[in-house]
Amino acid sequence: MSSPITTEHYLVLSAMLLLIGTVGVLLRRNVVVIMMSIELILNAVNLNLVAFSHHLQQVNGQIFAIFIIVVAVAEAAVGLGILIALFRNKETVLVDEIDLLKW
Amino acid sequence: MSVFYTATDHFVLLPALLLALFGCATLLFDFWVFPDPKQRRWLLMFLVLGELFAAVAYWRQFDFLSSHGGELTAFNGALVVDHYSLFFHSIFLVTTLIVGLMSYRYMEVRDEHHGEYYGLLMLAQTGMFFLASGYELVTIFIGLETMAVTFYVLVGFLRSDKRSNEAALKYLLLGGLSSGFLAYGFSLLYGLAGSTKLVDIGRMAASRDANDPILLMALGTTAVGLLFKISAAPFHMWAPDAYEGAPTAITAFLAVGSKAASFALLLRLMVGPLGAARVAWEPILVAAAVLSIIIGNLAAVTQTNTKRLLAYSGINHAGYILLGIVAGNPTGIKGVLIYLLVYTFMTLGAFAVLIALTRKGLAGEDINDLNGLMKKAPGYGIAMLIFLVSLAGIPPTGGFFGKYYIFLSLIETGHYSLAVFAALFVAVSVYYYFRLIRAVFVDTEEQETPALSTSFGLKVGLGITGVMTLVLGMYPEPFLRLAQLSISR
Amino acid sequence: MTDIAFFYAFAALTVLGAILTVTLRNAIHCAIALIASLAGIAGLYLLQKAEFLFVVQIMLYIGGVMVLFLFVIMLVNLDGAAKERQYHRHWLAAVACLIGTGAIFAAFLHRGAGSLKLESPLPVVPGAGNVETLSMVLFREYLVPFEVASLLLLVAVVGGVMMAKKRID
Amino acid sequence: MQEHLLSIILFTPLVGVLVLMFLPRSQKTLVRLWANISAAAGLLVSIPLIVNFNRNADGMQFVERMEWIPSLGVQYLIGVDGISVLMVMLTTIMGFLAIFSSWDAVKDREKEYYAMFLIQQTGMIGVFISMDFLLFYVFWEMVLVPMYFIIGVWGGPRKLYAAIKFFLYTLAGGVMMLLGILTLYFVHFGQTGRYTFEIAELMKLNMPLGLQQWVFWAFFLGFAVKVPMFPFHTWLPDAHTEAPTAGSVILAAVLLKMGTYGFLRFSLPLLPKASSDHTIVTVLATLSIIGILYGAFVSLMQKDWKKLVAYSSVSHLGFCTLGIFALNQAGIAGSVIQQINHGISTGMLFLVVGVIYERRHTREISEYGGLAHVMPNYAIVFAIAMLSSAGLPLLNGFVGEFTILQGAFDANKTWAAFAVLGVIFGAAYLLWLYQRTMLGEVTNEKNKGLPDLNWREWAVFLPLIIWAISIGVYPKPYFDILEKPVAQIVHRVHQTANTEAAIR
Amino acid sequence: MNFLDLIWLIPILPLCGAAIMLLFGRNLSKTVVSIICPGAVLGSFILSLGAVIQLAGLKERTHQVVLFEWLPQLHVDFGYLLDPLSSVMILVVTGIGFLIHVYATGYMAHEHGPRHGGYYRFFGYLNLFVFFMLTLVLANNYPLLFVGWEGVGLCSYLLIGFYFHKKSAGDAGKKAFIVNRIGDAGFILGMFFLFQVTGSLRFTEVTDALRSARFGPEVTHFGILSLTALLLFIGATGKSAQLPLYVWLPDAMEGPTPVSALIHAATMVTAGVYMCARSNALFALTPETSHIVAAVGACTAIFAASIGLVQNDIKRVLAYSTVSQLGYMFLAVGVGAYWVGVFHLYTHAFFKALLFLGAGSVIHAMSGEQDMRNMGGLRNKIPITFGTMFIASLAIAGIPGLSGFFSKDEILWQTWSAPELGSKVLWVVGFLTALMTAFYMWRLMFLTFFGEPRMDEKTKHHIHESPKAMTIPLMVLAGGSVVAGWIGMPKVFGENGFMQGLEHWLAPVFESGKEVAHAAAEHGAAAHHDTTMEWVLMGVSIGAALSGIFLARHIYLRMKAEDRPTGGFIYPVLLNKWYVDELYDFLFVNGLSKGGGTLMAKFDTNVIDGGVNGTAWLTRMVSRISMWYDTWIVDGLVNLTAFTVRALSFPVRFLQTGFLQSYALVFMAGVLGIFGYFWWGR
Repeated sequence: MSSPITTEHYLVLSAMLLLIGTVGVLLRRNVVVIMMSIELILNAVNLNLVAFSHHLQQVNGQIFAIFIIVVAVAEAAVGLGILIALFRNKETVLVDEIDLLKW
Repeated sequence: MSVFYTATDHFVLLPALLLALFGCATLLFDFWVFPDPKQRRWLLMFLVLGELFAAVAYWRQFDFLSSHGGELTAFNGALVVDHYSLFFHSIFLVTTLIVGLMSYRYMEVRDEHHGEYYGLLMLAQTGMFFLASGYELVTIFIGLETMAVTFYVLVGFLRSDKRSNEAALKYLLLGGLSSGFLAYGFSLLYGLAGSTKLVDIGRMAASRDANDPILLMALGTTAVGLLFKISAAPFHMWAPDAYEGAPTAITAFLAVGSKAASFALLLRLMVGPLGAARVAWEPILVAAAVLSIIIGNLAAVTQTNTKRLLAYSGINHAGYILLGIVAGNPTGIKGVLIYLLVYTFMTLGAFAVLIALTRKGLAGEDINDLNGLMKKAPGYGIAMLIFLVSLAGIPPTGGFFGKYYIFLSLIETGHYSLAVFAALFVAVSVYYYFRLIRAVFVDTEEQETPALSTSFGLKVGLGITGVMTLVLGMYPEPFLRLAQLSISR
Repeated sequence: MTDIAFFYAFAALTVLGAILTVTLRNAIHCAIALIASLAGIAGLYLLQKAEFLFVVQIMLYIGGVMVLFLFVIMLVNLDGAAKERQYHRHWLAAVACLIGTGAIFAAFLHRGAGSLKLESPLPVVPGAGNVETLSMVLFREYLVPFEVASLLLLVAVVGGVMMAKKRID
Repeated sequence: MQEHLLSIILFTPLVGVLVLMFLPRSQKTLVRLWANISAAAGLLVSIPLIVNFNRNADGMQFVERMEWIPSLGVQYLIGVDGISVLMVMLTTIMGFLAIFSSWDAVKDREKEYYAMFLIQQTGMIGVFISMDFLLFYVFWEMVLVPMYFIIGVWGGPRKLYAAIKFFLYTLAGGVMMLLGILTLYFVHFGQTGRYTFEIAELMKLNMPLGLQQWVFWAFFLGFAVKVPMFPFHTWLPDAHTEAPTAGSVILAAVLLKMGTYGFLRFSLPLLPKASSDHTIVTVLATLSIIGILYGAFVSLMQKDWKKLVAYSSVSHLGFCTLGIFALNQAGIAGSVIQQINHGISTGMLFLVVGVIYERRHTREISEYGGLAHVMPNYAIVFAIAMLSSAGLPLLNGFVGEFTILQGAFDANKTWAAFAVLGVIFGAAYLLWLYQRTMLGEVTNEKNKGLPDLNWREWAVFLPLIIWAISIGVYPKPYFDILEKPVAQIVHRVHQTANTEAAIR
Repeated sequence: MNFLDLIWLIPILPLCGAAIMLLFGRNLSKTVVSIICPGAVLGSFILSLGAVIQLAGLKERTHQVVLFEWLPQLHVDFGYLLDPLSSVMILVVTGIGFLIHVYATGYMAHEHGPRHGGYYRFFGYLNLFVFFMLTLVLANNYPLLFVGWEGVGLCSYLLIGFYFHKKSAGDAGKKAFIVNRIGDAGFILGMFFLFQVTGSLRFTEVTDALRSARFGPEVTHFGILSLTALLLFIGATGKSAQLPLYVWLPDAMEGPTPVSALIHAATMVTAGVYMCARSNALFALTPETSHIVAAVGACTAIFAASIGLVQNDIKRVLAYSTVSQLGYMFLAVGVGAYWVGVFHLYTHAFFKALLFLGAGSVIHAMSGEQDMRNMGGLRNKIPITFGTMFIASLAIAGIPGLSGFFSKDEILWQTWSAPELGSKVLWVVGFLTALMTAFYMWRLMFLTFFGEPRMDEKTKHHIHESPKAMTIPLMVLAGGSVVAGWIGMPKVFGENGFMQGLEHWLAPVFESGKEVAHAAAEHGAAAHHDTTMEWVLMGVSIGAALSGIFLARHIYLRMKAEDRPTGGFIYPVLLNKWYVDELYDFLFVNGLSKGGGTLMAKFDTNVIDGGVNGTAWLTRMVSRISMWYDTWIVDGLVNLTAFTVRALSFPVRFLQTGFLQSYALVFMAGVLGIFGYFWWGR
């Protein structure tokens, strides 16, 4: 079976997703959106893994992807917890207003 | 495939199991038994006990390796215990123990003394375990993330302190970004090798051209993720902020434990499986090392916050350690190990003094807060002197031997210009370390401040680190042997 | 051919959703766009015979994580934030940097297109279903990470709770 | 006892520090007393060394060898030859006098002060007796820290600047030297397959000239900063000026000698080809001569008493290095003797400044004048110190300078001609200083009632004066003790140069 | 008692005296001091006398005592050598030294420093000086000679600056020391050359080596030996105040008068002559250098004498006179007549010491006044002083029968008869100097002792003859000034063991000089026996002396009443009445303010002193530049580095803006960097 959709297609898509995620991290001021962007990046990784997994006819990649999801979940949970704690103290979710620590 | 879970597996995993067990137990006990913050000091006993058990387990492993030689692999090669990993495990163990010992008074002062704290310390250590012992990408990654996520929490542990929140958030967001890159790199490595095992990846890297674009992509993104963890420039930006905002004990833990664990991984990856691609990564590490040394030193020069200063100093040290990896020969690797060992003690010690400075209503983070320390508490003053002199790399302290090994390896491998560069920046670093020394010894306190917040644990920690810093400088032989043992396969 | 159609459809959904996630003003809209994107990815999983992952993506990610996000968004009340400037001040530099990175990534992928070719296409192993194979491999080869993941989640729970809970004392 | 004599000498001050740490801070007299006892003990235990030293034997004596870091090939290897013996004696004597002279001068934080001096004492002795390069380096750097504190805590108004400047300069040089050491280490490994830092082993190396030159310059940076040779000297006036009296004394008398000692012990024997290389010798000699003249010129213009003395050190040390790079028996032997002389005379000059500084708390030359009326004994002591520094015959300075000049003359007549000019200027700035401070009318009211030297000050000066005169009148024992080791160095340098020439 | 083996004790005795004075002198009474110090010198004198007498009995007339090895690198001992030359010197030093010590006990009786310590210290220094001087002359090698050489310089410094509360005294002392040091530099280099050529620095060995070795012209004619000799001579010019390094000596008169007598007339300043005489073997080998020595000596002689013509300070006249007489000695050495140089040294010691002591006595009587214009008519008030100084003045002027005549005449004769081309010119110079010497000395005498008293009433009232302690040495020296020359009479007076005693005595030391001189030119030897010429020249020089004296008498005794109605002396008036000769005319034609002598004096202050000051200024400039260089360039570079580090620190620090996304941007820049490197760098 030679599908015209090759692994490279997925790689390109993954790279695009990675880039878009990075764009979000770099540009958006809203912390929540930045966290979502990180989710995007991790999903890009997953896309890669699944594509390779398919390519190699293995399931190892998929298992890796599951772990990535776990990590994403954990980071999101902790991140949102931290955000709430911060929000309690500072009443803002805009990153460029969070600049007590500098220089 | 027939045997699912062997005795070897158990033997290898045992320390991690113990740590996790005691960590979880601490979490549980905190909920049930110690409602009063004062009593929570007892939870430290869990940590100490856990570490003791783990130490015994490590000792058994060491014993086994010494008699049988080689290494132990477990879980189909997912975990490895060799002298190398044991070396790092002991660093983690000592670090966690000392951080635990010197924490409780500090956390009480900061009104955030919770049982979770000790549990999280141990869970972070468990994560580190997998960084040093993991021999498979998924294990490594999940270990790394366990450590990282724990640190996010720990950095933000002072919930009511805006700075702590901010530090945690910054660390988390940048950490997430870097984890993404690291994971991306790992995924490419997996795709190229068709396996997540480092052995296969090594085979793959050896068989492929070093200029293979996908391999380079994998290498680049992996390097980014790891350089971030060791806070090497230009991926260091989180460090000063996270260090400053975090509770000082956690800063120490972050500066030492996290960095050592990441170096354990970086060294294992770069010199082991990716060693074949040395031509590709060496210039990157050189650049990162040089940048780290420059930025770490320059930024520290005018710094007035001690924790930030030590953060920059940590960046600088990361640069030096990277140079050992750049040299890459046995001397260099031994140098990395010795340097990390020394770095552990001297940095922990320096932070211990800072912890003692943190009193009710006094952050103790400004350089001026060190003023007159020698008069106020000569023991602490002398200890600080030892640590700072060691950080500056002046004999007869351990710091000298760390730097010495780095120079040694650079010269041995013909990196003369790097050696000269590194040597020159030693002088720059002296400039700011001695500013601290000057504060401790020469300057006088302007107004009377409350007594230092010391505790038995802190004193023990200070004693261990101080003595070890000196011993490493005056009689490093046993440790050199250990390092030698660690790199011999 | 359906493969192609589905691929491009899901890919479009994914990319579009992603773009919207990072551009939309209102955080809730962003979250919804992200859900769309994640759904697209889930579809792509399906295309690649990763059924288990498909389910995980839908249930855990879209059902769990995103709800968490939405919950937080509600909690911290981002209405004010939505009216603010959305992009960082140094957006130009960031964009330049990103374009550069993107270009280089593209170049690398383009150049490396051939290097992924396997010597011989692997035979498709029929046999056991995806979930079954997955579990076999997971519990045999990835037992350690699996256990550690539980620790990770424990930390996340403890940490999340600890961070989010109000101070009592 | 005999076989561990050097270790005993080395660690006596350190033991003193250990005990000192347990003395109560408030018992100031006790602290002082104990520090003096420790220093005196350090001096006493070093006397058997000079008594039992066999001046007719080749090579090292009192050698002690112990593995220290076997995996690096580092040993605890100490021993002395004639040069080292003299340096050790200089250290113990000057160290004791420096501590003794601080009795009244230091009034706060005595405990730390004396501890620093004693630690430094160990470091300095260690430098002079280490026969293992790494051990040497460890001691070399170890000396820096106490000196930093001595200047930085008990110094003058700009003490911190001076202290860190001192530290940075010497450290930067030292690190470069370390790189040189490591290069040698690896070359040795490459040639013999054995890792060692033992100097005797490293001397067996056969290195090509190019490599030797590189290593030489690395060493040069380390030693030249310490000496200090001409372009690296600027830390010295600051450090000297700001240091407390005893600190200046030790700095001038012993610390600077570490640099010249380094040249003698390491640069010349280990890198004979580079050391006899025409370009290097010319550069070094030129720098020395510039240093001689430059130090003298700058001294002429100083308004600060102590700074003047400090700059005079630059000039005198120029003689020492010139003697070394004359590369002949007279030059090197003269250089070593001049190093001791400089220790004595400049030490005395700093003590002289210290005496008056203690009374008046200013070092501006213009503040003084006519002190000879008020303090006649002081004036006599100062005169002797000044004359010994200016190289008046029958005092110590002459013997050294003259022998160095002879060596320089043998090596190159032009050098001698220029160096002789330094003798002239040397007299000029010192006499002018003497005239401005001691002679004339007492112009400043504040100087009218100054007390003359007390017995403790006399006790410090008297041994130095006697020493100065004894060297000036009968320097033969010093030459005798130096003959063998210097001959060895000269032989080594010239042998290599000759074989080199023969091959060409 | 074997005095010869005790010669080491000769210098040690004064050293002990000095040590006692400097260590314990504060607690001793003046009487004790006055006994110990002259006593020590007297002891030395007795020892010297004994040793010299025993030396005469020895066959080879040299004796060495080596105490211990001193500078092994140069194979130099701490050893003493007694031979005819040094025997003359030690007798002069101890003998005249003793007299001056005795004189000083009287002279310094009222003079002590602001604190009462001055007296003992003065004698301590004086004894120390004698020690060094004896070391100088007794040394058996050059470096040890140099010890004394430097030591006497030091004592000179200390004694000139004895009135250290006077700034001028301190300045003068410093000047003396530094100018001497310049000479010393030459001396040191000269020694090294000598060591290189001969392989030794012991006098005996050097002399043997130079005499036995056959040096080619490449080393003797403008060669290395010429250079060596020249360098040694430069050393001598410094110590013996020759052109151009003489400037310190007139200033040195700031010191107490006994010091001037002892150091700046009788002993120390002659050390250069002694050293050149000691090195006669070397100078004999190097004719060019000898010419230079002779020329410099002659020039100095006339130059200093011309300045002496117009000086008003009594001690300054004597100082220039000393310089001038030293020039004579070098003239003698330069023409190869070494023994004559030593002869003049020896006679000069007597009469010049006497003149200084007499001047001291005058000053003593005048309550410290030194300007001759304020003196006059003292001869009756202080007759002993006058009498003795009268004898000395006759001696220095060259009146036959007195010591100065014999030595000076011998110098002029030796110059005339020297084989070299320019010797006649040198003779003319020497002759003119003799004329001027007589003139200025007698000018001094007439202004001081004759004519009307010109001092104010108060001073006049105080005038009194000096105490015995001062007058007795004067008388002894006066005796010496008369008879000292009798052992060196010209051969034309008849050859006789006693009359040419000195020449014979010194012959072993200088035989080489003669040898070479004889070998170099036979006709010179022939000229030596031209007795007629010798008589003629003797007559000419006597005439010069007499005319000088009478000229002075005319001007300063006779003309005074007529031509100085207002009390000031105006030379144009003198000039209009008396046209004497070209020199006289030239010297006084435009009066004192524009006179030639003044010109010379001006030259002295502006050019020579200016040169010294200019050097000082240059030195100051150089040192200022050096310091500037130090602070701004060397330090500046370092500070610049430090500043750069600090300056760079800020941008690096402020990169840390606190904004998360800036961090992420840097992060991405790093990523871009890595991939950029991968793409382009590889």
